[in-house]
Amino acid sequence: MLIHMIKKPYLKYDVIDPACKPVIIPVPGKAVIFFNGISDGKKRLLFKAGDKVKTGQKISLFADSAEYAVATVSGTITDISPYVGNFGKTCTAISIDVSEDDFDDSFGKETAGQPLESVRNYLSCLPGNLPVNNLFDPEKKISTIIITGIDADLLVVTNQHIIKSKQGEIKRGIEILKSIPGINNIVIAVRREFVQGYGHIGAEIRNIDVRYPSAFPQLIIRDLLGKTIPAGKTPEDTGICMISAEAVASLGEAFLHNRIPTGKIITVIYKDEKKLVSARIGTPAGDVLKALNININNGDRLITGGPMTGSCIYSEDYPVLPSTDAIMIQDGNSIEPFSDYPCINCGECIRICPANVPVNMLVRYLETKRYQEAAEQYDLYSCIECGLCAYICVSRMPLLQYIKLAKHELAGIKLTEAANV
Amino acid sequence: MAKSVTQEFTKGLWAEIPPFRLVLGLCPVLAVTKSVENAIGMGVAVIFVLVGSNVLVSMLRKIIPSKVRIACFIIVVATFVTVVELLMQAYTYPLFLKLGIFIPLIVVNCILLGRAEAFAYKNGIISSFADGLGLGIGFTMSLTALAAIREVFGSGTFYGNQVFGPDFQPFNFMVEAPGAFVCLGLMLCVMNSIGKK
Amino acid sequence: MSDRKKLIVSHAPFLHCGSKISTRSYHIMIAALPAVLHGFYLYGIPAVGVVALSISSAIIWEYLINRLTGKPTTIGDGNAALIGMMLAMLFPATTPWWAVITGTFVAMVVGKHIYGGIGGNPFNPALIGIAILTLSWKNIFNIDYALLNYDFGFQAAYPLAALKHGGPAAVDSFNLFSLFIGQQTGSIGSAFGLALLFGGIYLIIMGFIRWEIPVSFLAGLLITSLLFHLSDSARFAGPVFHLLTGNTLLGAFFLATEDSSSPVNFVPMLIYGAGAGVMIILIRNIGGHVDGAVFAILLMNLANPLLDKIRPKALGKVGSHA
Amino acid sequence: MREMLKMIIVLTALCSFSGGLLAALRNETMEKIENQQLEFVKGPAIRNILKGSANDPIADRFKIKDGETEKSFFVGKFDGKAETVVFESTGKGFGGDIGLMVGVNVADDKIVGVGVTTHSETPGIGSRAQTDPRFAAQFKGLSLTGDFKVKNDGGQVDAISGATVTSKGIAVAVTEAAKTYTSLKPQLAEKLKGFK
Amino acid sequence: MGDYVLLAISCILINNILLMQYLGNCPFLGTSKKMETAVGMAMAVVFVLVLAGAITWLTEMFVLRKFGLEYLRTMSFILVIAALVQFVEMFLKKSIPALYAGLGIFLPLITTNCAVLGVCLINIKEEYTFIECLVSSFAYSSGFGLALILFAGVRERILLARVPKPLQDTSIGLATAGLLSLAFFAFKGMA
Ligand SMILES: Cc1cc2nc3c(=O)[nH]c(=O)nc-3n(C[C@H](O)[C@H](O)[C@H](O)COP(=O)(O)O)c2cc1C
Ligand SMILES: Cc1cc2nc3c(=O)[nH]c(=O)nc-3n(C[C@H](O)[C@H](O)[C@H](O)COP(=O)(O)O)c2cc1C
Ligand SMILES: Cc1cc2nc3c(=O)[nH]c(=O)nc-3n(C[C@H](O)[C@H](O)[C@H](O)COP(=O)(O)O)c2cc1C
Ligand SMILES: Cc1cc2nc3c(=O)[nH]c(=O)nc-3n(C[C@H](O)[C@H](O)[C@H](O)CO)c2cc1C
Ligand code: SF4
Ligand code: SF4
Ligand code: SF4
Ligand code: SF4
Ligand code: FES
Repeated sequence: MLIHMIKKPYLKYDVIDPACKPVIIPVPGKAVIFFNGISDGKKRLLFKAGDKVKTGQKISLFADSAEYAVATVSGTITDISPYVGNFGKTCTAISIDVSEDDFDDSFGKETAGQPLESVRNYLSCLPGNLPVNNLFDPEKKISTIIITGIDADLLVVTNQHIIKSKQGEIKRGIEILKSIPGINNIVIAVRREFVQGYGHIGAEIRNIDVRYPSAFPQLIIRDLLGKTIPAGKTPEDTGICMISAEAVASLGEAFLHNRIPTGKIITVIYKDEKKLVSARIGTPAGDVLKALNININNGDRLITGGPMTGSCIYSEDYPVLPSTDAIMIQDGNSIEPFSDYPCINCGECIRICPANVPVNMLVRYLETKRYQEAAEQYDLYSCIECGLCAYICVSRMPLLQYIKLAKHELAGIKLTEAANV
Repeated sequence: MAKSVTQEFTKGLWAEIPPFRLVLGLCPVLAVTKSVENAIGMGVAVIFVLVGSNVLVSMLRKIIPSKVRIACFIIVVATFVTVVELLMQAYTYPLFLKLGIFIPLIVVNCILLGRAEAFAYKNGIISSFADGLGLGIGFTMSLTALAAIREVFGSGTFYGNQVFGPDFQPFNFMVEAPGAFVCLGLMLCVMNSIGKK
Repeated sequence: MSDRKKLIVSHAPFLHCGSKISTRSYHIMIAALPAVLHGFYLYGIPAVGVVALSISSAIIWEYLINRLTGKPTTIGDGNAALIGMMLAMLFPATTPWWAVITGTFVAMVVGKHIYGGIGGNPFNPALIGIAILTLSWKNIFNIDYALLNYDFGFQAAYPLAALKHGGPAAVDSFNLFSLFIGQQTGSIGSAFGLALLFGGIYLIIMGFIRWEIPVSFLAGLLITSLLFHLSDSARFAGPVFHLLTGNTLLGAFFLATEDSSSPVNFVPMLIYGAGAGVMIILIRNIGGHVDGAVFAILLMNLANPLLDKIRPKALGKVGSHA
Repeated sequence: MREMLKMIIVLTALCSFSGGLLAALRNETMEKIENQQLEFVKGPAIRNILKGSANDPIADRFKIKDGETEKSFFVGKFDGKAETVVFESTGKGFGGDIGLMVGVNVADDKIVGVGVTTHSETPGIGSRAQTDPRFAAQFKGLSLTGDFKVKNDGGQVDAISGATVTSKGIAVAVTEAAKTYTSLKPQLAEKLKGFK
Repeated sequence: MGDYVLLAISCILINNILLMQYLGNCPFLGTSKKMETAVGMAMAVVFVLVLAGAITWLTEMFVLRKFGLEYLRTMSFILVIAALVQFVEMFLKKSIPALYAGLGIFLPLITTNCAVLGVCLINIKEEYTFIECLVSSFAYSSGFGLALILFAGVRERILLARVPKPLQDTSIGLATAGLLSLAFFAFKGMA
């Protein structure tokens, strides 16, 4: 108890049980794939309902865009419609009636000749979300790659599993990454417990602290590389690219098997339990839960991502995405509602914030919608969105939501300003 | 735009009653409202100066060149203030002592120059007179109301007369400096809530 | 689609540590309770009456203000009760009922609700209450005068008043240990130093107050009084005497630590606490009040917004920050 | 240029008008103001010292030249005899000069009372010299000759605690008064004789 | 020397011109909503008040007293101050533009400010010597500045609090000024 005098107790990352094996979720009857970007009604669509797709087939919806999605199942497209996510982000949902797997082999044919070209052309939707655009963007001048073998959020163990079980794939993936021109440093950030067997992998292996949120990109870069990313900038802006272990493993796997991987490892968090599953990208969340015999009731929360940074989804039809590391089900009875009390200035948030954000003052500005001052004087952009302040807040203010909203609003203001110039 | 003389007069009694609507000239309001007697004394002095300077400025408004108008206003106001000072010394000396430097400070009271500039310099003599009288009376009313509250609770008296029984121990805070600010602030709040309706 | 479930949609994070405002309030009240019970023991029924009236009237004022401003009722957070209790601890046991009610009214209205309620107040409401009352009714809050008709089994003069009027020679006869275990006169909650110290340590351990403020507070007080004492021991009493008398310990652990009016950053907390400690001694030794705690803390409350601008550089902040 | 001229003319005219008006008013009220000042500033102290006198001391005042300056003396009549006079003296206090009225009986040179008129001492500290009657009372009956000092300096005056500076200032004022009295006593006696 | 220090402490803290003598409230409430304006105003008042204190003292001693014109004090002081401010403004604009940029907008406000004229009158009323007059002018204006800056800090926070609508702005500002004044009672009787 005396620990309170000096430091509050802190939240720790879970370390995965070595015996843990993912449950394989059957291929769903209906799958949904998200395509980045929406139709403005004028563009000609290259696909339409009724078209057939094969597993691993590239789907480019618009003729004049380089964007593509990759079909993770075979079957018939039943619907193509816009989808609006959090903070008004938009994309297009492609629904597919699934039939027997039938593999498209264009990737396999291309890999042999120009491996890097084929990464670019086929692998931007890999499980784990390989940031293909950043890696190959000449503007960004990426020189360092950090492979995260630990998930940023609490309770999620997806990438720990990958690190432990997919050494071969990761080694192969690293070889490919190394061949990208300009890359001169690759670091793997993992828990110390998992470094055995990684002797000659061609990358530096570094330990990550168990204390949440040390697996956040900004903190990994600070702690492992001794660099700071200026507030409001991304790691890529400073030449560092963060890649999840799963993405690297998928990359390796794609080249080992000459086929685009489609299975996603997911940590399913339910009550006090946690299960690893492997599901096809595109599988509706409801199918995953059904396979695990988890019932979800009215008033529960269904969350993609972990407990600190995930987001709620409206329906069980929401599919597994390349970036879905976790699905969390929160019982309605255990939900602690946010309150509309004001900040009482207790200072807990100040002491817990890893980014030294003066949250007590910041929230006062955000509540009164003074976003500009919040950004200029109270370090809005230093926030790494770890959610600890809201976790600890005595007044139970929705602090993280305020912060995200402010950033969103400011981005909007900047856009309109740019448009008016 | 054009208002009747009556309107010019009555606006000072409620719609623009100083210092609540035009939040200026606060110092004397705080300083002289310890007692109703002081408040009324101050109010009368202000009425005199306000009416006098308004009328004089209005009379001279055609002659005063706009470049030196502020200097002229100051001279006019200062003249009337000095007249008040001399008269008070001659006839109501104790009150003069109680009000202290707040009598000469009427000169810088923002209401006076403000009125000369915003009203008298642009309007006729009759309207200016009505304007000055209305605002002056309004100001006196505000002072008196505030002073009444402070004196009754803070000293247990009204215009020097005992209000409560002999056992009453006055709530001294009201007549001390902090109480002056708090009372004025709360009174302003009351005025704001009434004004809204 | 027909069996679509109604799921709750809200925002991250989906966990909460479980802390609550009411928990804090009640723990602080529990921590203060031993000192109050000692007050009951010393002054009997009148003290019980003052405490009960103070807490209940504070709650009633809070309720009435909630109704008046059309806001949800907030008495459940315990803050009103806490303010009532803190105020009662500053009252002499002989405080008349109307002064108690006026005090809680002033504390709740002028101290707290004109700023929109909990968290907005720039000053500690309980201190605002007691300061305004002391300003108004000096005799009621003059401990010597107030407790004139009591018969204690120990030296009954109010130690700080004796010091002010008679100098250190007049307080030589006070046994420091007796002072520490509550054998002294004072306001209801301030006499029993031992209990206040334990209460404070309990709050620190439980994480309800930040150790920096009381520690620097007491350090500032001890060092300043020591310097005074060394410079002229015939005029200024020693540090331990100051530590154990008046509202020192109550102030250090329960009054200066009020959340809304105190800093939250490390360096500012140290300056704030030390500043209050130093001011108390300045007021006691060369100032006009008998006990400086109330005004010293109010003064530091005032400096709090400026002090709290000193803070560590935020992550990724380019350029320097004060 | 014309505008400039007009500005100057208007300003000058306004100033002279105002100056004239005020000068006239000033002359009108000068005497009244002087009376008022005596009445309200010095009056309370004078009347307090001469409590019970048959006449109005402020109306019955006269002036005597003391070197360069003129000093006012206020006469009190007791039992038909005009033997008591009150006059002002000053000493330096903590916040500035302290004005002190000293009343003396010309018959036996004894002080009949003192009272502070003007001062700028700290309220609650030095100002107690004016408000605490016990302080003034100690001078009553002393002979108005020689030096007055506070007890700390080996004198006869009990200082007000915490306001020794003020007390010393008053002691100096009484000492000054003694000097003035000693030097002007002949003229004083002369004037008082003419009093009925 | 010690006397001057005591005088200064008394003017800054114990008899603080704003909180204890009710002078200068309009700029106090008007410029305290933002820290930057508060600091600007505080500096401008110190600057002008020291000059004005000196110049009005000289006016009193060498003009008014000499010619028996004390009854024209109010008139002459206000004119002297107005002229001074005008002159300072012109001078700063030409010679020290950086300072002018900081203080410029506050200078005209000061002409009609009770604090400035009030302190000049107090200096005369208290019969200060020239040095004492300088000390008191500087100390009173610093006291004004101190109160203003402390107040601005508090006020920045109040602007963010959930103050009930009718109380917002000047109303809560005044009430808070009262509590500021209450806190300054800490210095009462300090010697
Ligand atoms: C809210 C409230 C405020 C009061 N304020 C005062 C006060 O300021 N002074 C006072 O002497 N009595 C005050 N009273 C007390 C009543 O006036 C009551 O008549 C008084 O206690 C007379 O009783 P006593 O003769 O025992 O003193 C107050 C009462 C209430 C309810
Ligand atoms: C209420 C009160 C009563 C006092 N009574 C006496 C007393 O009877 N005799 C005494 O010598 N000092 C008494 N003192 C102490 C004086 O204030 C002071 O310390 C002492 O006279 C020294 O005077 P000085 O402060 O002027 O140097 C009393 C103080 C107070 C506050
Ligand atoms: C703000 C202030 C006001 C003071 N006012 C007075 C005063 O009015 N009269 C006085 O004699 N001393 C005054 N003092 C001076 C101190 O009290 C000084 O220490 C005292 O006069 C020394 O004499 P003592 O032996 O009586 O304490 C004041 C000091 C300060 C700092
Ligand atoms: C040690 C301590 C003392 C407190 N004292 C007061 C107080 O005197 N007055 C008050 O209004 N709130 C006080 N609070 C309440 C605090 O600011 C906050 O409102 C509570 O934590 C929530 O009820 C205190 C809090 C703590 C931790
Ligand atoms: S269910 Fe959870 S704890 Fe058990 S083996 Fe799987 S991941 Fe590990
Ligand atoms: S986050 Fe989800 S909803 Fe938003 S654009 Fe990406 S895929 Fe679409
Ligand atoms: S979410 Fe809160 S605790 Fe985390 S970095 Fe942002 S402000 Fe700090
Ligand atoms: S934890 Fe919540 S209540 Fe406490 S200071 Fe931070 S925002 Fe305010
Ligand atoms: S009335 Fe004092 S500054 Fe305006």
